[in-house]
Amino acid sequence: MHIAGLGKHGEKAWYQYKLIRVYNPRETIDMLEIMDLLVRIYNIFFGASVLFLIAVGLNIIYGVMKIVNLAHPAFFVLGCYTIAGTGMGVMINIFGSSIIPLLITPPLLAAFVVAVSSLLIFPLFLFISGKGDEVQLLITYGLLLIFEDIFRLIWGSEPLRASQPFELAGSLSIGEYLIPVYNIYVIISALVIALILWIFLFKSKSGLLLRASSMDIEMAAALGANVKKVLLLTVLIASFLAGLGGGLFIPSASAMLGMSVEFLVLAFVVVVIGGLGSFLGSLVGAFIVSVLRTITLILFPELELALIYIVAIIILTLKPEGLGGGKKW
Amino acid sequence: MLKVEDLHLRISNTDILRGVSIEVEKSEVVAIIGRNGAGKSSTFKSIVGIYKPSRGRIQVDDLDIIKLPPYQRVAKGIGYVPEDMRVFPWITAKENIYLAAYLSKNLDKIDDIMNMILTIFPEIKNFLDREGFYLSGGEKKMVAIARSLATLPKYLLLDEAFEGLAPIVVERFKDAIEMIKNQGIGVIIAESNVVIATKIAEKLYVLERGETIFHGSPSDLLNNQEVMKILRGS
Amino acid sequence: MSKKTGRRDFLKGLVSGLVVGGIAGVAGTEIYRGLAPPPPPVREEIPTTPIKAGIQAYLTGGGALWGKPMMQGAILAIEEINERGGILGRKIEYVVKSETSPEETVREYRTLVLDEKIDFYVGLISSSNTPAVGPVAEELQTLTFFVDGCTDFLFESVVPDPRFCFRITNIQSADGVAAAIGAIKLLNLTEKDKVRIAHIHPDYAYGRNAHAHMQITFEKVLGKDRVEVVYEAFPGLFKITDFSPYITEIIANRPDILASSLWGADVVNFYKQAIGYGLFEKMKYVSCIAHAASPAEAVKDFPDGHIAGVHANYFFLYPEWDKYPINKSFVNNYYRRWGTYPDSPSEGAYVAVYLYKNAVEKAYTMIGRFPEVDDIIRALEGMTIYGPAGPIHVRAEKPNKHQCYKDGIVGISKYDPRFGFSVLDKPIVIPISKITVPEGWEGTPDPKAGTLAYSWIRETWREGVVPV
Amino acid sequence: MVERLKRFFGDDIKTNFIFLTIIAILYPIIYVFSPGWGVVLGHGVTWISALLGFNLLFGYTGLLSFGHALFLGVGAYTVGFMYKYLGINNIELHLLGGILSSTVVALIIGPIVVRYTRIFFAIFMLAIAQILWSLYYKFYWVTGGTDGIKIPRFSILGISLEKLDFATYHHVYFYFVTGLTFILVYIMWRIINSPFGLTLKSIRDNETRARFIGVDIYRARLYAFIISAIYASITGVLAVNHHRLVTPDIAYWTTSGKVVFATLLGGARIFIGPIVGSFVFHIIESFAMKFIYWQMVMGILIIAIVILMPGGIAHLARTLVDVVVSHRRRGG
Repeated sequence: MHIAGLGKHGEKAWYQYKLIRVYNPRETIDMLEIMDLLVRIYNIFFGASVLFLIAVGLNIIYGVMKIVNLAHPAFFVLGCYTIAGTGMGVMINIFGSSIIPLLITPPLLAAFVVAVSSLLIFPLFLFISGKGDEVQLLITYGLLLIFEDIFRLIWGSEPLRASQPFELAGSLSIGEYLIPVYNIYVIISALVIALILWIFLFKSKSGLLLRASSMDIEMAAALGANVKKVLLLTVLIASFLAGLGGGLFIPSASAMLGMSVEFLVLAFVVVVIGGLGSFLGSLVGAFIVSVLRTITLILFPELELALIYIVAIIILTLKPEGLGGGKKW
Repeated sequence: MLKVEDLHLRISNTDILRGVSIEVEKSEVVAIIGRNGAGKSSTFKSIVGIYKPSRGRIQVDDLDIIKLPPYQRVAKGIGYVPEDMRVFPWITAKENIYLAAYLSKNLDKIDDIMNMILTIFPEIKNFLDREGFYLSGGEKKMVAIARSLATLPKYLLLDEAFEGLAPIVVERFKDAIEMIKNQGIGVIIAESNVVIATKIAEKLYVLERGETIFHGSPSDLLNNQEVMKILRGS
Repeated sequence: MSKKTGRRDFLKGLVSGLVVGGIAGVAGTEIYRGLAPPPPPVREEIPTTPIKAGIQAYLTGGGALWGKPMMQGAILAIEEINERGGILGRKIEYVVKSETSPEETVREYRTLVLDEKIDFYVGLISSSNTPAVGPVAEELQTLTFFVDGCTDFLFESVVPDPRFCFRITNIQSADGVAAAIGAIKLLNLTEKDKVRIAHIHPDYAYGRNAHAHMQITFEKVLGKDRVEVVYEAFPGLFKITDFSPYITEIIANRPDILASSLWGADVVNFYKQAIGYGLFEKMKYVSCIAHAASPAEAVKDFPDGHIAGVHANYFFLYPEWDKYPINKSFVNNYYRRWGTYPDSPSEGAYVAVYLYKNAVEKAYTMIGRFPEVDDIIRALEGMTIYGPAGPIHVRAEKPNKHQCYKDGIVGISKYDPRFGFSVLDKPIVIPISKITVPEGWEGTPDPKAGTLAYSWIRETWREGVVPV
Repeated sequence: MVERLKRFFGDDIKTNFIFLTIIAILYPIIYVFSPGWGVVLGHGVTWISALLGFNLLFGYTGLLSFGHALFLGVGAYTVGFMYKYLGINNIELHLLGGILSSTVVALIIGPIVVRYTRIFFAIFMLAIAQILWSLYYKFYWVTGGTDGIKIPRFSILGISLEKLDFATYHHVYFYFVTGLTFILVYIMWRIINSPFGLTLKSIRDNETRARFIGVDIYRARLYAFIISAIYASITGVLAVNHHRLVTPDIAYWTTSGKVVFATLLGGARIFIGPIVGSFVFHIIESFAMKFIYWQMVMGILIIAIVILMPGGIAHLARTLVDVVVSHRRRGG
């Protein structure tokens, strides 16, 4: 059998694969099934990492400011666009194709850009903190719409990619399996970010202030906390994390208009499952949503989206504060 | 001296305060008496800066603080213990105190502060590492006062300090207030119970419908039938 | 009656003669010489007011890879016509609106007709949108050229007897069938004992149709018991940015081929991520559509050696430029105007505008005044013109009345350093008459797949025989 | 005089009827000049029912539902299924079906969700709405997925409208819906000014006190929830008969956002608010859609309106009357 244009490596793999299937079915299949499972788990971790990076910022903002920030995923997408639209090109000009700087600098650049941009809309956050839920929902929804068109205005309407790090990092072959190295990098980075964030929140003075403010910001103020500074810190941290997430995520996907809303829907479920305003909840929730998505894709694809909402509702009914322990962070 | 003059406050078209005036010296215990809704808590919240009065003056040692945001008033020496204590529930008692010291930039003196607190409330040592949520009412009260003391205030506002406490515990707190007073701190207590107030305070103010209708010594008050009648609510 | 038969005979000759041999056979120096003779001298005053065209295209989101070239194709045609003095001396103006979800697309369409008062309409990519707009177009009685939105449902069940709607692109069944036949021929699948197939298609009319038509073709041509479906997934259109869970599932089920109709941003995301998982080395990817639009962006470094479909429509390298100058000049003009190479949606929109022009001129020669909508429609029905992709014919009778037909083309993906992106190599041309429901066929749509083409293939094709 | 004027601008049933009558008189005139804006008015009148229902829950009961698209979706898909599987296109049967199915849905989820308030209620409603949305979206062979279900023109009392031309059909639709809206407005007015309505308001203003004086809060909220659901589903039924297309969009959370915004724009807590809001919202939306960057225009408008006009149009009108009257009095 002739396969046109496969390239040497490809053709070899194609034949190898056929040979294994034909001559040694029993043993290899067991091994392969284990591998399938491992790759699925690996995928779950990747999905959870991305969701965590979005949801944790959403949670921090809700925790301290009591705002369900519908525009938060737009921060994440702004990070994506910063890199896919501009940043990656700049980085490649500077670093060429050396992989390490291309892995590290884009997320940091994105985080910086997003955090600085969040300063511009900070007065709006200041305005809505303490206002009614409906006002907060509408204004952050308005922001989400504006962000979408800002992306279009600056970077155009076509999907943008920044896949160089993804491609340069290549794939790791385990047996006959290939898994992209970049995704491993994302998982590890998310873990490191979670760890640093945990240390900040639970071991630092500012972290203590943030946690106390999330419990009772008025009292924190009566004890001498500058509320504006606390809120600023909150928005900066949340947007920094979102930018970091966007910069990390984008090389493995493409920046697309309308992405914010897709992520909002998922991040929102993460937050509901994990518990509003809970750090631990973001981790738990991200993981659960990722597992649910993978399972439904295998077993009942029709329920892919419904199932995560059903789980969210069950958790809301049984434990309205979420699985992450609610106010405890 | 903490001096409140002619304070007016309006919240959503309702007059909450209509000319409240209070004076507190250092090392003095003053009580503000009034029925529920008379405006005691609102007066406190106006002094702390949670509410923005429409008219009037608030001075700490001849310095006008009415324009300052709450966190700057703390630096000027206003300490506040709200009615429901509002001890942060998910951090430990120690962290509550520690945070207050950090916020008022007294972290370098944290050892002295802890000493002072432990002399006034030795019991606190037993539950320093317990989270606020798991403290009993009396314990919460101690932590709330200790937390406020950690900001090294000149004037301490205690809203309903003795509400819901057993008589023995009330005695315990009376001693504590005495000790705080002896540190040179002016203590203002909002209280609806006339008996307790007259026992603790050297000077009394009576609020009714957002107005100061009486000020003077405990014996003056007990002799003033008119005011006592209002306070009894008849 | 005799007139009808005459036309049908003529068409038969046309389709089998011109269409099959058209690509090599026809040469013309001037773009678009319709079949009609040049117009006679003016008999009645032609208004000088401009003709107004409405264009509706995806301008944002995952569909922009298609919407933008479509808009550019239409604008290029309008500018060319205006440069040469317009249609019968009338210049064309245009308004652009954006294509989004069905509901909003319909609303924008209404605005174009009711407020902008357009004379004709060119637009739409999505198969969700054409069935939504189609009935509205009939109701508002506006001459409407759908560039794409190729679902068989449109002219089979939604608007079975259209007056005002026309559709330029090849019908979906032709698209899916062409890709499957291309795969069978190019990958020599007939030599295999058993073929394991996985499917991934966007979750709406187009993806569902593509799934059905590719599957039935494989089953018919290879034999039902030699085909095994191991995995099927229908991710939402432009809803997924991370395809890794799908990719893992596909690989885990070990198919020989992966049949797919992902398009726009979806296909870009999918293949980029799939490379990382080594998907392309484990199976053959059979796409009916990946190379059809914005190839420079959509399939920049697409792996070599897979089945590259172009929506059974057009790829700018074919018909070969030296043998078919119409295509060469179109590619040149388009590149000069927009800086990119034309693709299936731009060719479609371009042809749509010229169809309108030719129909107006043809009607004018017959009635001697600037034609009304009905005259234009009469002129359009059964018309054949030469577009960049070769001859294109407007069907006049049911089923699929007002659907346009041209030969399908499928090839193998190959990176071309001249262009810097993946192109279509070793193309095979699949005569449209062999893969689509013939005019006048009286069957009923298949209850499961919902299309006539499905029934037609199931009932009339001989199992185990490659029809082309 | 002043009091009467003020009442007229807020809490008088006559104002609502006069407003609707003016729109109904203007409609054919506007349609002649621009059929597009006529269609926009059609949207406006269609949405009044849902906004009234939402306002009963939000403005009068204090429950912010961020998932009202749920009931619009129920109404819409009831119509879709009735046509697709039973071939029914009688609008009166559609309305009946919508009311029945939304009552059933409200009875199933209501007892659970009305236990929650504030943001939890909002989230709960959102999550449930999203479940139904994803079912509409994913079960392609039943619901048509994103392609939706196409329905023909409806018939009234067995009279088919299929043969009418476009303009006539739209007029028939508009006046049918306007007539229906008069009835719906009147019923809602009676509900809000009944003892039940006062109960709701007392719960909104002070839940603890209401409980103290012996109000069965749970039951009152549940009833309000069901009424609200029915009103929203009526808009669902009408809206898809207007578009003649049932798609999951109508059940998506952005639709819920529209409901919230339109109500706030008109003025929550004020009876006429949703009625004014429905028209103004659709006018604003159509205006924004004329721009290429319409999302940005819409976003800026939302933010500006929420910040500058927190009480909505009805509140603004009332304040203006206040100012003018007091100014005149001082001047005279």
